[in-house]
Amino acid sequence: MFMQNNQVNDENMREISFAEAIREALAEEMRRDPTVYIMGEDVAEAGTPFKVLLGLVDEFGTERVVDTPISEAGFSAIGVGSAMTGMRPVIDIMFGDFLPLAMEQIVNRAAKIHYMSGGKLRVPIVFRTTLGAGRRSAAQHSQSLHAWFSHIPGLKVAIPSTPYDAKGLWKTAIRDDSPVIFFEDKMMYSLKGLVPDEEYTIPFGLADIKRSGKDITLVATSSMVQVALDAAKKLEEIGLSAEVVDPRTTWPLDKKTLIASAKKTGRVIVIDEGYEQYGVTAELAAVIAEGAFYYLDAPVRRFGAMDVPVPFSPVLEDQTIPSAEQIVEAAKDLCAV
Amino acid sequence: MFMQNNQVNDENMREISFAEAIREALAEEMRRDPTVYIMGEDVAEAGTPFKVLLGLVDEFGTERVVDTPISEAGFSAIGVGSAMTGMRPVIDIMFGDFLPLAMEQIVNRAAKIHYMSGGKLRVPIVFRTTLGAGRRSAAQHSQSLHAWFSHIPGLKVAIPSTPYDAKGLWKTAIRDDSPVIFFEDKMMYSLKGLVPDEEYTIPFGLADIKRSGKDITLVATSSMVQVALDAAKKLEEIGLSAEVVDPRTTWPLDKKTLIASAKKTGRVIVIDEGYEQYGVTAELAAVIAEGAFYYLDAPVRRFGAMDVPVPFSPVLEDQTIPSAEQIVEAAKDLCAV
Amino acid sequence: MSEPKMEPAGRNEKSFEVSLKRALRMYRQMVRIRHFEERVDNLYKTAQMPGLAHLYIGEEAIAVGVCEALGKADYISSTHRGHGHCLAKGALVGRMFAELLGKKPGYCGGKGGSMHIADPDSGNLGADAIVGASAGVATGAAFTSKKLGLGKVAVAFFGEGALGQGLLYELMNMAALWKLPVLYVCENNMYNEYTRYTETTAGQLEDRPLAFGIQTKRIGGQDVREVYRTAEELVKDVRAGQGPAFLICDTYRYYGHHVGDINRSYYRSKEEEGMWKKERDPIRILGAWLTDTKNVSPETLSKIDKEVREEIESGLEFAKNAPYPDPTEVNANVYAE
Amino acid sequence: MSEPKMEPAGRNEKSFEVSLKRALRMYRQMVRIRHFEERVDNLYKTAQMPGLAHLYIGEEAIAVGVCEALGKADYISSTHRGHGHCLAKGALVGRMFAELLGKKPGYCGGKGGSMHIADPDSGNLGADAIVGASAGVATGAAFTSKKLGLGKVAVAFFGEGALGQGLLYELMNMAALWKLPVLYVCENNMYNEYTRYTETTAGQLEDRPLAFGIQTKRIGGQDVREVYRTAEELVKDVRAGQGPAFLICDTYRYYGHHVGDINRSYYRSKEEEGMWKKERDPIRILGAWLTDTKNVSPETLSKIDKEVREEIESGLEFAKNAPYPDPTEVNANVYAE
Ligand SMILES: Cc1ncc(C[n+]2csc(CCOP(=O)(O)OP(=O)(O)O)c2C)c(N)n1
Ligand SMILES: Cc1ncc(C[n+]2csc(CCOP(=O)(O)OP(=O)(O)O)c2C)c(N)n1
Ligand SMILES: [Mg+2]
Ligand SMILES: [Mg+2]
Repeated sequence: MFMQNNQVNDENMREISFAEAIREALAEEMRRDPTVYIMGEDVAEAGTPFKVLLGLVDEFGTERVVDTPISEAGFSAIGVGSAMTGMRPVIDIMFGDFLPLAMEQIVNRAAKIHYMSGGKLRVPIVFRTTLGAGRRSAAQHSQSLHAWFSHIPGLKVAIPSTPYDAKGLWKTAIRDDSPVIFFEDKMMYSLKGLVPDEEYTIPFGLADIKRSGKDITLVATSSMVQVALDAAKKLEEIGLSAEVVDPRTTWPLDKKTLIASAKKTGRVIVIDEGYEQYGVTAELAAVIAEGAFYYLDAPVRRFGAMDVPVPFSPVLEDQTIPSAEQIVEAAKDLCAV
Repeated sequence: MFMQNNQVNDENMREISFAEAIREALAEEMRRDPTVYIMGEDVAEAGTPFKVLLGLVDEFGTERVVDTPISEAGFSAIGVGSAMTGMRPVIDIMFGDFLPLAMEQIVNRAAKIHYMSGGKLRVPIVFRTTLGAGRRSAAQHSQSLHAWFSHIPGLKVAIPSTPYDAKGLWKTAIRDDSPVIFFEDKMMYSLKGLVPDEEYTIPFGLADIKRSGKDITLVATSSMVQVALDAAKKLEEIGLSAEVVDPRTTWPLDKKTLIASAKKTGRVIVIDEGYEQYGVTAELAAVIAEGAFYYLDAPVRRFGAMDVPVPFSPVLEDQTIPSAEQIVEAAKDLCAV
Repeated sequence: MSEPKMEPAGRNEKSFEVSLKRALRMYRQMVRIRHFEERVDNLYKTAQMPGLAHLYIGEEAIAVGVCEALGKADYISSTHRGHGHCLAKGALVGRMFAELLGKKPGYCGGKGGSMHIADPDSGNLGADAIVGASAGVATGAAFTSKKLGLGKVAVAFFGEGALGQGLLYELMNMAALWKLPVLYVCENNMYNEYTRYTETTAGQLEDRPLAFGIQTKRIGGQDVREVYRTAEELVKDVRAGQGPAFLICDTYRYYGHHVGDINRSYYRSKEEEGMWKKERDPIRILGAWLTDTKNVSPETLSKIDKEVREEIESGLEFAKNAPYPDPTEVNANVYAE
Repeated sequence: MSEPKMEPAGRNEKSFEVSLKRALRMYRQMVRIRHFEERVDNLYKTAQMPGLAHLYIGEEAIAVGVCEALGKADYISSTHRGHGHCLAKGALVGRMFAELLGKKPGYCGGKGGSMHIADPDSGNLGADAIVGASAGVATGAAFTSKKLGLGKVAVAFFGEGALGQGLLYELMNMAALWKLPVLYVCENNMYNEYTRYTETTAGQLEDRPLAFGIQTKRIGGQDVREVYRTAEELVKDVRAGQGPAFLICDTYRYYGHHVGDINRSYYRSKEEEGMWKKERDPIRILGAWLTDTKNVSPETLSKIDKEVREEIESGLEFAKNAPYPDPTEVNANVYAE
């Protein structure tokens, strides 16, 4: 289980999985607000291929958990139009790799309509999708494309790393009046963690310190938080105290917390599962290098996914994902141990 | 006229516009190689809305300059399939803002087929498109989305700033056996510059020093090169010598030249017309901050487009594009003048 | 594909009967659009307007006839060629001009411009400059109407070029499957920019919606009474829950694709343009019917013309005198508060 | 939409006459696909295969019948459910298995896996895991064939779910306009993953291509002789320059959507599955015809079965013993040299 700073107290906590946390959040919000609905391929009886939505259709019916044809652009467009007119759609894009098909709707419409209309129209929509490699699904089912959306003004991007964060961020996403792209790591659905009994939300733009430390900062997102925590444990064994910071949303970005941690430790590694080139690690590194310039004892190091299409063969694929070992090596290097 | 390091000698040079340079490159390559063809909306008789291709259909006929329906995804797909089987398509996406429609073809197919097939299939295709605001065309016709493509392994991204570079890079793009996304700033088509009479190409991944200097480095792309040169001139007046470096391709990226310039001057500003957040400036800044860490006297400063959808009203739009004045101020600040 | 028959089989003058009051109202609306746009053309040609505009002149009967069949609460979505739709649905001339000039009292506070006018108060969900996008917005609005039982109909206006976009087919499929109350209005002005639609369209336009089991009508779009009566019938069915309908109106734009498209001879003849203006002008056709069969005096029509001109001039005066948005507005409305 | 008639009107046994030699060849091919895939299922269930696979069992007559109508130089493009197409077009069992196991001698050197097998030597342009994408690849290949006068036909295989993708309509339009030599083969196995196609498809499948003026046939897909003869006729027309054709084959997948889809009762019944296996099995149907009307002895068929089993086992042995790619391969083939 991760360290979570927003924890209430252990007595009111239950251990549930990442998938269950998401399902709970959706169910609670659908109960609360009748304009919330879910739409996508095989979201209803099948509960999506990863079974995350299983059971929602039983409570809310096919009127609010809507199976679609294989038409990502089309049902995203319907989502946008319905959000403009009073609904709060959750649009399910099964794999993050299919986002390019919905890109035009997300970027030219959802992200811009509020601004283009001078604030008159709103598009309270959430695009739910996945990221992450490691499932031997090859190049078209393993991408982590969240950097694209983080680049577009008008969108918010959530990328949780624990059941607690997933639930709290999901509830915020649905209540937000702006479009949100919600990325779930598909390798994390069975990860367990504590979640309070009572209702809670987590504000966007607030990083979470998953582990405090003083020698080096590991900024990590989504599945890479676990990798960073593993690395931190290994570093502890050799006497290095690593702080692990999870931005939780890449936009809005909690620059303050990132920079503060960097100033404190003087050494930073950023880790994210998107492609490294022009990816999330670039922004995080640039923000930190600028904001903590006079405090850094070493250059900020970046670990993204290897800059190759994700290969199928396990002996190849495994190399493409940042590992705790790589981070430990880099940390030792930066700390000159 | 810009300084261009690859210049031959002035006697063999002609002054032509950015648009003419592009047209010449395409015509020369189409003459050289019968498998090269151009396809897109209104590319033939109309020569595109910006008239850049005007006249090509007269020489090469509608068989090789092919007007299409308004089907960006569809004709991009045909381009990819034809490139896999022996053609060298130039696929014209009228405005960069329409790229999201073709994204799936570019990112899941063009960028990955060579890799996924273990090197057996190749996709020698060029997507020709535009970037840049300033034409009072509002949020859906003014974006600079080159960061997205720079993020995707398997793609190359050209982004020239002079007629000389445009012509040389275009010829390289067409001859490249990998997919290339070629971005032209739509405000630059009438810009004049010298181009040699004889044939030449410019290799990808080779930055060009548009102006030498010793106090500060301005790394700039596309239209921002002109802005950087303006700023450099103004800085000269107050005694600061600015070096202007143009990467010319964002991928492959000539990290060496960028870092070398940063090491020389110790101060860097990066300028690009894409949105600033998670944009091209982030990668350039991160690469320089890491590579020249021990040489930098101040943090790397970034100027991208303002992080808002591009507004229509001139009083608003003009604020969103980085200006020479802003760069001069930042340079003075960094150099503590 | 073959050219359409201009007088569709089964045209029956009788069935286009409309009341005098309604006819006069529609006459005034068409004249308003005509004069508004002639003013826009003039503003462009005298360099008083930023950017471009796509004129609707010649097509007025469609917007007016269709909107006459709608209630105020019904939705419309529009395109780059949207002024006519906005005015017909109830927008005010002064605020339209203000938007075109990038002024603060414009419908989008100057942020949208000609291609993005939105006026939710009159049911106008906004113009969208991406071909085909209007269909998504309206289909989504129809989804809302159905889910929330609002009883509203949503109309999407788009050109025949939009049938090149795959999005339309995805939408038609879902709209038909789910019996959404949406009316697709295809304004077939025979050209996609600078290319005749027969060069971009295989088969017959009407077969596209018919393939999805959608009720489809193809009519001449120049007689506003015919447009109104046909739209009225379709709207009735759509509102009654019979599912989507599709209305194709054959029409013609008198001016260029946009105000800067002056020399058009390479894609269409002066004779063709003259024929439409002379023989198929919607204002003349309705005017003749009013004078010939309803005993309306030419003076009555002149009076309308004069009143409209005054309205246009005073609206323009208002817009010219209106302030620009405050420069700080540039950052507002990126996210909904 | 209404369910298809399983015995299409006009079915005429006579016209499905094929030579004994051809029938035996097709029989062997179907048996090969069947046994290959049963082995794949077993590899998955015994955790010997990385990732998933989508089995083609039950649909063999389509790949075999269509490929029998093609020459070796003709192109095919395939889908996530692609093993049958690859084998039918000429792929070797051993190299197929090697790819599925992520081994070096696999068709893609282990980089592609089950969903991306490409074998240009046998005219196979590769499987693609994005629904609808195969149609783009084949249409592009047909474009090449036409432009370069190669005389080749390109066949796109895809499921009925692909008709949800707007891309298909953009492609059909251009293929029809430009008379491209492409045959679209829609394998209607009645399910898009876990949803019956009637819930995702408005109107009749065949009306979609017909709307573009494309020659269209809908047949039962279980009698390989019928598939072959129908495909042969269509291929003849397509090759002769008459433009694209569209063949819909009604069929059924015996197993789950993928190998992990074991409990299927929530979306289809055991009875339905049993009925297809018992009454409409393509191998049995051809076997019965061979024994009943061609006097082929059951022993001959058993012998084929035995030979094929040996081929499969030795292919699998080869793959199991083959080496994994060298880890350094991960960086190769991102860009073409
Ligand atoms: C997706 C997309 N592609 C291309 C364009 C550029 N473009 C603007 S208008 C237009 C032609 C539209 O033709 P049509 O739909 O018939 O409408 P019309 O202009 O005739 O009213 C094109 C290609 C665009 N705006 N959007
Ligand atoms: C664009 C896209 N959306 C969704 C998916 C996920 N997916 C994989 S197969 C499939 C169903 C395909 O159905 P069909 O086209 O009928 O082919 P079948 O699997 O029945 O052979 C889906 C939705 C995908 N691969 N691509
Ligand atoms: Mg048109
Ligand atoms: Mg299917």
